[in-house]
Amino acid sequence: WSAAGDTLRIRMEGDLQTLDPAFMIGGIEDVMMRGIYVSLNRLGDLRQGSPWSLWGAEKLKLKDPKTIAFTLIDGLKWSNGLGPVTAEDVKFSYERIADPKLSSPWAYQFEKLDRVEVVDARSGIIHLKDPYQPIFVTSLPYYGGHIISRAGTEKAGGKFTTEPPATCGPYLFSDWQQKQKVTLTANPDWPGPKPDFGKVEIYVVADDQAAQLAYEADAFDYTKIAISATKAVKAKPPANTSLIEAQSTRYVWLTINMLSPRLKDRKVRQAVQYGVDVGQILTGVYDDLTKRSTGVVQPGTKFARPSNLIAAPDYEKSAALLAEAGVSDLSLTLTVMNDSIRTATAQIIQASLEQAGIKVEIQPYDEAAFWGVGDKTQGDGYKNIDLALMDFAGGVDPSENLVWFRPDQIGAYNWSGFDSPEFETGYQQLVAESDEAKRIALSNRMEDLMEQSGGFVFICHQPLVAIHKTAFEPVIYPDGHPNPVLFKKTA
Amino acid sequence: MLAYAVKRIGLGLLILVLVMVAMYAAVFLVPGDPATVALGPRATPELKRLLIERMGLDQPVWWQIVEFFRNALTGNLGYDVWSNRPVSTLVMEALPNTLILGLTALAVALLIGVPLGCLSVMRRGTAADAAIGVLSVGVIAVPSFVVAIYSLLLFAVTLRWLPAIGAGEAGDLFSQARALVMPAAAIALGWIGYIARMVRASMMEVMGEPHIRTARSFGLPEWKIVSKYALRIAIIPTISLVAVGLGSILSSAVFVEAVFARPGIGKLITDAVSTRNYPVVMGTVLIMTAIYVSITIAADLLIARLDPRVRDVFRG
Amino acid sequence: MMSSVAEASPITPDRQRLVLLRALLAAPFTRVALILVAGFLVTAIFAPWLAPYSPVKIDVLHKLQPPSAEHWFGTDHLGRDLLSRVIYGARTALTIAMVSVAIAGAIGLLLGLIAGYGPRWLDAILVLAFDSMNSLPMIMFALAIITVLGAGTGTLIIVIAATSFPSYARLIRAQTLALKNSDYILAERLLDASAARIIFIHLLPNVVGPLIILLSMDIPVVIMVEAGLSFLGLGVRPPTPSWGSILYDGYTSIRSAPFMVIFGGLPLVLATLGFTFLGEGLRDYLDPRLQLRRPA
Amino acid sequence: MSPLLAVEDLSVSFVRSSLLDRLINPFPLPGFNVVDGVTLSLMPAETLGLVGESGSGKTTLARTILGLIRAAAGRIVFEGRDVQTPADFRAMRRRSAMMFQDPVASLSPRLRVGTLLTEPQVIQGLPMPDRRAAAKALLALVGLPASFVDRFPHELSGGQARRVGVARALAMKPHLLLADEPTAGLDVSVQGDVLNLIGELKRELGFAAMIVTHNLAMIRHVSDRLAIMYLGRLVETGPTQEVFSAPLHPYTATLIRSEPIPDPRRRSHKPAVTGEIPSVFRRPSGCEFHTRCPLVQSRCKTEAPVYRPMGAGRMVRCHFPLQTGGQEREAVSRASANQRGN
Amino acid sequence: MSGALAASGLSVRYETPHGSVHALRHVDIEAHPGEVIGIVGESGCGKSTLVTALANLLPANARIDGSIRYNGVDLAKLDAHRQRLLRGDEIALVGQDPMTAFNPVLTIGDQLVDFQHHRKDLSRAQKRARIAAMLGRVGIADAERRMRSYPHELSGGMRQRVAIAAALLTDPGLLIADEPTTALDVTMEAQIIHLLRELRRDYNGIIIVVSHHLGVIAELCDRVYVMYAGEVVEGGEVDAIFHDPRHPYTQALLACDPARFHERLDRLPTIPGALPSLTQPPVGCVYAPRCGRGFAPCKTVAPPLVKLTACHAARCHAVTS
Ligand SMILES: Nc1ncnc2c1ncn2[C@@H]1O[C@H](COP(=O)(O)OP(=O)(O)OP(=O)(O)O)[C@@H](O)[C@H]1O
Ligand SMILES: Nc1ncnc2c1ncn2[C@@H]1O[C@H](COP(=O)(O)OP(=O)(O)OP(=O)(O)O)[C@@H](O)[C@H]1O
Ligand SMILES: [Mg+2]
Ligand SMILES: [Mg+2]
Repeated sequence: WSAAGDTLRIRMEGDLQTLDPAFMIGGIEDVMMRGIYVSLNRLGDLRQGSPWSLWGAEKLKLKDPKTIAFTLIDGLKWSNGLGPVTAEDVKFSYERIADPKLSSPWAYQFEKLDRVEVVDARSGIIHLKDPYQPIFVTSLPYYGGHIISRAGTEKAGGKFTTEPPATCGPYLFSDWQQKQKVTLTANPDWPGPKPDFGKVEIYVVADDQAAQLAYEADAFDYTKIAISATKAVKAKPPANTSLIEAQSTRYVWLTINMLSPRLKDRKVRQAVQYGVDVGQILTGVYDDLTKRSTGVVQPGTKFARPSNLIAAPDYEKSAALLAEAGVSDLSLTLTVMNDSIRTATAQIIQASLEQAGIKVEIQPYDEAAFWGVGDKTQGDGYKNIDLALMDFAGGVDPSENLVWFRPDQIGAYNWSGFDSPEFETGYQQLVAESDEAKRIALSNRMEDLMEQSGGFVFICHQPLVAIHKTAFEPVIYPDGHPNPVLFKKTA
Repeated sequence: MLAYAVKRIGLGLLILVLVMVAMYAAVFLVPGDPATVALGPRATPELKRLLIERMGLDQPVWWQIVEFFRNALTGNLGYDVWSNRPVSTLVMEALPNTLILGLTALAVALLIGVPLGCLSVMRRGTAADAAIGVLSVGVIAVPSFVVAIYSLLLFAVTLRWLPAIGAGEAGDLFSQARALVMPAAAIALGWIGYIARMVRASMMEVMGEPHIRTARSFGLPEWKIVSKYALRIAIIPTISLVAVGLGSILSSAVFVEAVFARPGIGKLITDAVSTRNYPVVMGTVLIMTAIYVSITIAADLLIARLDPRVRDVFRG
Repeated sequence: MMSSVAEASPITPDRQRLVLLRALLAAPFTRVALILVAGFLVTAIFAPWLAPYSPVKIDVLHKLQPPSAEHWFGTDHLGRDLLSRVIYGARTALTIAMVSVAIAGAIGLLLGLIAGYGPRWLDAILVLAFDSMNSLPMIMFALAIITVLGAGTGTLIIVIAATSFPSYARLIRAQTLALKNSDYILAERLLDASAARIIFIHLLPNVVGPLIILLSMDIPVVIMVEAGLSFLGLGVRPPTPSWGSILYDGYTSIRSAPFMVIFGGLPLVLATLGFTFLGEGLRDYLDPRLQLRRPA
Repeated sequence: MSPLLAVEDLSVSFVRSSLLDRLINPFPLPGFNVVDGVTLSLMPAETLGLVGESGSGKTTLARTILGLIRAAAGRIVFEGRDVQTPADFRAMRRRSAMMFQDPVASLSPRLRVGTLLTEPQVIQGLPMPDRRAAAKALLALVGLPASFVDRFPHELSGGQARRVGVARALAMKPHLLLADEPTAGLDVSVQGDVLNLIGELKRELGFAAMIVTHNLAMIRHVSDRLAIMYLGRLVETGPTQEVFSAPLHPYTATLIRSEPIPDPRRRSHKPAVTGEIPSVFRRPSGCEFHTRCPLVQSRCKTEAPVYRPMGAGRMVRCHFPLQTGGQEREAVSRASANQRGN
Repeated sequence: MSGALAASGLSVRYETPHGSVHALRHVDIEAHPGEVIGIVGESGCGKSTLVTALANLLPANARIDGSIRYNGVDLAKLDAHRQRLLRGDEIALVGQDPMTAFNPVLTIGDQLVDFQHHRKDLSRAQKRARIAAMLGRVGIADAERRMRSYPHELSGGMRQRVAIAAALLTDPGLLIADEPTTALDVTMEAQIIHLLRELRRDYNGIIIVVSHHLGVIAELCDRVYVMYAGEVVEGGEVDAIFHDPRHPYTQALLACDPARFHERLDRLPTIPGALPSLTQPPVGCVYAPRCGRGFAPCKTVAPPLVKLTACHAARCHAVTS
């Protein structure tokens, strides 16, 4: 019934859609895939800075910036009697996802992959087109890095969704009740270290309030909770419960669109930058559970920029800039998704810009419609956005977060219309560079460019709050989702 | 009777077609695509296109509609854009939960609401009537999520009598029934008030009719007059109301289903709409409309059973 | 000429109306309902004078404060005064409800009359359209309208009006059908009255009474629909206060600050009581079957 | 002199099956004739009484004549012209008027008496400098106080509403008045009032009237001719006095005998007729009255009698009219002797 | 069981938003077993109010004064439960409108079984057998099938006969028929009158027949009360009322009936003037404003009930015994 036993019950916000790593949708499915598939390496808990370590490989080495050698651990075996897991399978998995013909959304993770060379049954060499430092933390331990069975997949016609032809991870996918529950049971053939729990039940509960109540009613052992509930839980935690407070990789910023006719003038954009009181957002929306971000890179990590250029609101400066630009009665719309956190943030932005003399009207959209607003394939609407409150789930490596602001992303995800050649070259250098100091300098410079353009107000990286039974210690990946395989019972 | 049935079914089919046409028009208007919703910035243009093609949205709208109905005729409602599972399977997994929930809630609401309505008619003008009135109208306005959350707190967290979430273990009727209690109650509460009020109103009307005076003039006891002579007639408008209500319960149970994490049609359809998973939207709407239409037909037949005057119209 | 019939009763229409009002006020429930409704209307109209604070003044340092002398209803998740928001929310809620119900009522009235009095084929088409509208899923419909028109109070009113007019139209149609062959309509046809004249002068005033009652009883229902749409994020544009959005905001902090749901929900409950009992009172006194009998 | 109104072989049927029914069902229910083969005529300034029991189709016939219900067969001739198209009916309606069975219900309930009274003129587009004054003049004409202009129909008593109905009907000086049960639901005294009023106006304006009723006691005083209807068919017509003194059709005879007499000394001891009134839905075979006729013969059950002239402007639909054969006369007098008391 | 009925000083007023409607004022009537009493008067004069008061079925807005003694018991003093027990057992009421008197969704048989609920000694089958017998007596053929019919499947005349049968089933001591034939056609009216007359022969209770149709009253009743504007203005043996009416109203009423004239009249006789308002009834004689023979005290002093013979009385200043 509880974590003290052999069953671990964790709650996720949504149901799985597909178990094909190439097409999986979100972290939710990855939680299951982390159990049923194997990747060459794995990450540690984000609170420890997510260090990577070996997992499905007994050896994984960067031989030179463009070649990585690996050897699979011995005894990995496919379910369904498809034999041992081989380097051939690794080659198939990586090259499949990188193949543009497959149109995998995750292809970019293997953008730099040239090919995988099979050396023998268990070892091979990954050849990159260009040096790509981040591969160990961005690609290999995640979805894209999960190894699937070549024989099985080919037999299934090259694609599958919810019924993987074969798995090889520590758990077997044993039961699925749609939109309710997924059950994983220990794989008896798993050669690696035996996970602490023989059975993992993953419950689908979309609503945070309900999930917290269900946790308190002992329906599961691990759940994320609403940010707004954190204070109360901290003050009076449920019995035998620990609270996890961390920063997720999801970064939030305010887009100021320089393509908008109202914001063509950089001074006007800067006026907006000076007019947003981020501190109020942190307090009002995030209960001060998170710090202000200095860019898209998570604060407190080594790549983080030391500080924002405009670190505090300055309404006078803002007004002065407007006057300088000869603009009065500035009235802007703020495009925002319609959930409670985002609209609360928008309202604070609205209120603080009001103080700077800028009128803001909030325009909420449902998620799907929101993305359509800035999509150039839907027409010229993207040039008309004034302000947009945006957030992306980022990665560990700065390149993963900076990639969306390249010039070619204008009209896709770069809603600021930020078009900087220096940023583009910087990006190319950043992914090729292996020297960490240089990479830090590069990424900081790129964030400076962003801020100077007047196109961005960096707000924060969203906090991650979860509660779990003290009987075990969870491991959470930087994407905010747990890896149940690595949960450790506390003695 | 047969002619009537054929006519009603024909009309029902027409409604289905119209609803689906309207749905396709809405899809045409509503922006957004599943890939972007699901993947945000990771959605590549190629993938978007792939999914749009998979959903057939690149075809002319009229063609999509024709295709949809052609497939629907063969029992194929399309495929989930991501998992590629047949929509009919998705619906069939969610539908029983919702139907059971909706029917239980309605049954509870009727079992409590109708007697309450009768009681307030029998005690009309007294404090009991007033109390029932205020309670039943007041309860209509209490949002079901409030009921849901507080009953969760009480019965699941504090007392631990009932499971907090889910629809119960598959195949275990007892656990399913236990899981049904709170969500059904949360939905039923407002309906109790609504039905009590409705029954009272139509009963008051009936009580003024001459045949009630006839029954009185024969000294029949008041409870018998209310429960047999008046209720048979007064319940008729309530049936139409409940029929329409069941339709709306099925799709509006979303909040309650969300709080109790019960997989159901309401959630299926809202999720599908918000993720622009159009095949699921279309298939589900088709089935829900068909159910809605059938419920109204069933209600009409039930009314015909209860009211011989109407019955004769059908015979004719 | 002939023996003229003496005037039997001195009841003038105006006096009758007065009498009606007095009768309406005599029923205790209706009196309370009238007070409630009037109270809400006054609150809505005089919100700026009644509200102690600005409803949009954010004060993140004092968010989710429980009720106190300073903030009678406490503060919301952004530190705004809840009482002020509830007061201004009455304005939004009542505006949306009354305007959308009025629009839906007007459309329903017109289409219902046309369906009921017009030719059979037109009736068939309209009824089919009403039924189809009724079975359309609200969210999809709301989304479609909202994306075309943009979120906001106006759109919300359109969404609600568009989804609720079919049931009014059906009611009016049924009534029109019942009246269509009534003697006075036949009499008018014999006088060669045009269809428009019959519809607007003779049918309309006779079907509109029950509709108004129904509309008044539907006002709280619409307020709840607005609340429901707020939940789906399709409600009014923030930071406009509305009872629906207050409830929605309250839900997210229902554990830590239950007073938000309570104070957000209470006016809704009271408004429901007020409008429902007012409608019922009106019905009891206006229903032709209960029409005050003319004393001999 | 040519008749003002002639109705020839008029039938009205209410179709019971809908269009869709007929599409689907190869054997649809036949429509049933509520009015069946009615032939009658009305001279200018004449008063015709149309008498029959409830449901015999009197109202339907009157409404059909004015085109409110479409006839299934037959011809309507008004002032010598065939009335066929809607335009014909409209022209006819301008020269005729109708009083409805229910006086209050035929007045639009939300309009005031003043408005109602002047509606005909407004619709016809007649110039009317002062609507209120015109209404008051009309009220005076029918003997109602001028203050009634502001009343609503439901504030009128039955008799008062009747008077308003008369004023409305006669406002346009019609040539023909169709009065459907003009005294139903009225007390005897008020009934007298209304009939006297109609009679007086008739003498003044010279219109012809068809008065539909089932009140024999009343109609004998106001009509020149009588038409008796049974189950949608005319069974007898003739001058009023003659019909009353010597009815030809057994049904007419029973009707006259059934009327209770307000004199306790002349109680009738047996009902003149027994049995239920059949419905038009299931019209009896042969003569439709055979199920209740005291003089029924076997021929009556199978063969439908034709409507034939009996001299002196009388018509009858009966195989064995009461005056003709000696045998029948005897039978009837015997029957009468049994049924009349004292 | 049957006994005498006597109402004395009976007044009923209805409270309405317009004020009180004095629908019945100081009415005295009596009836003895075996008698058929007629109540006649113009529409709205309070006939239904009177008999409804007798059956204790007045609507909620009615206020009643005076006493109704049935079989020596004052009905007004009984509690609600005892009154209910009396209804449908001792007192039965046949309503004005046969079309709406029965519940439309229950079969005739079902309702008639329920109406015999006082007969706890009978089984359901026995009750049905009684119904069948009674339906036969009121001239409804095929009783078994009719019991399974719904009200709308019967014609108006049949429904009225079923209503009478229902009343008779309870063996009432007092049978009230409020306008039993008004809604029917002449031929059917004659049939119902005949039926009631037949029933009288072996029925030993009181029958009260209400009608505004003088012919019906003349055909059926032993004694008649004439009502005008809420008052009984004259009462007496049927022959006396029709052949020796004393009250000017009775005389005028009889004179107005066109059925009394066999020769065609050019002008029908009428009573000039209109009914007085029952909200503010005249202080003096209610008929004074319309009375041709009125003299000074009529307008101010309410006339006394003048006893003319043993059972003939009129409320008029002009009559003398
Ligand atoms: N619109 C209609 N549809 C179907 N049947 C109808 C319709 N109108 C009348 N009838 C039927 O036609 C028959 C004749 O009706 P009508 O009203 O003409 O009779 P009536 O002689 O005027 O009777 P009454 O004396 O009761 O007014 C009745 O059986 C009635 O039920
Ligand atoms: N419930 C009531 N409330 C108010 N007034 C009423 C009520 N019932 C009857 N009246 C009035 O009381 C008076 C007497 O009505 P009642 O029904 O007794 O007359 P009636 O002689 O039976 O008339 P009718 O011949 O039309 O049946 C009428 O003026 C009527 O309007
Ligand atoms: Mg008629
Ligand atoms: Mg009466």
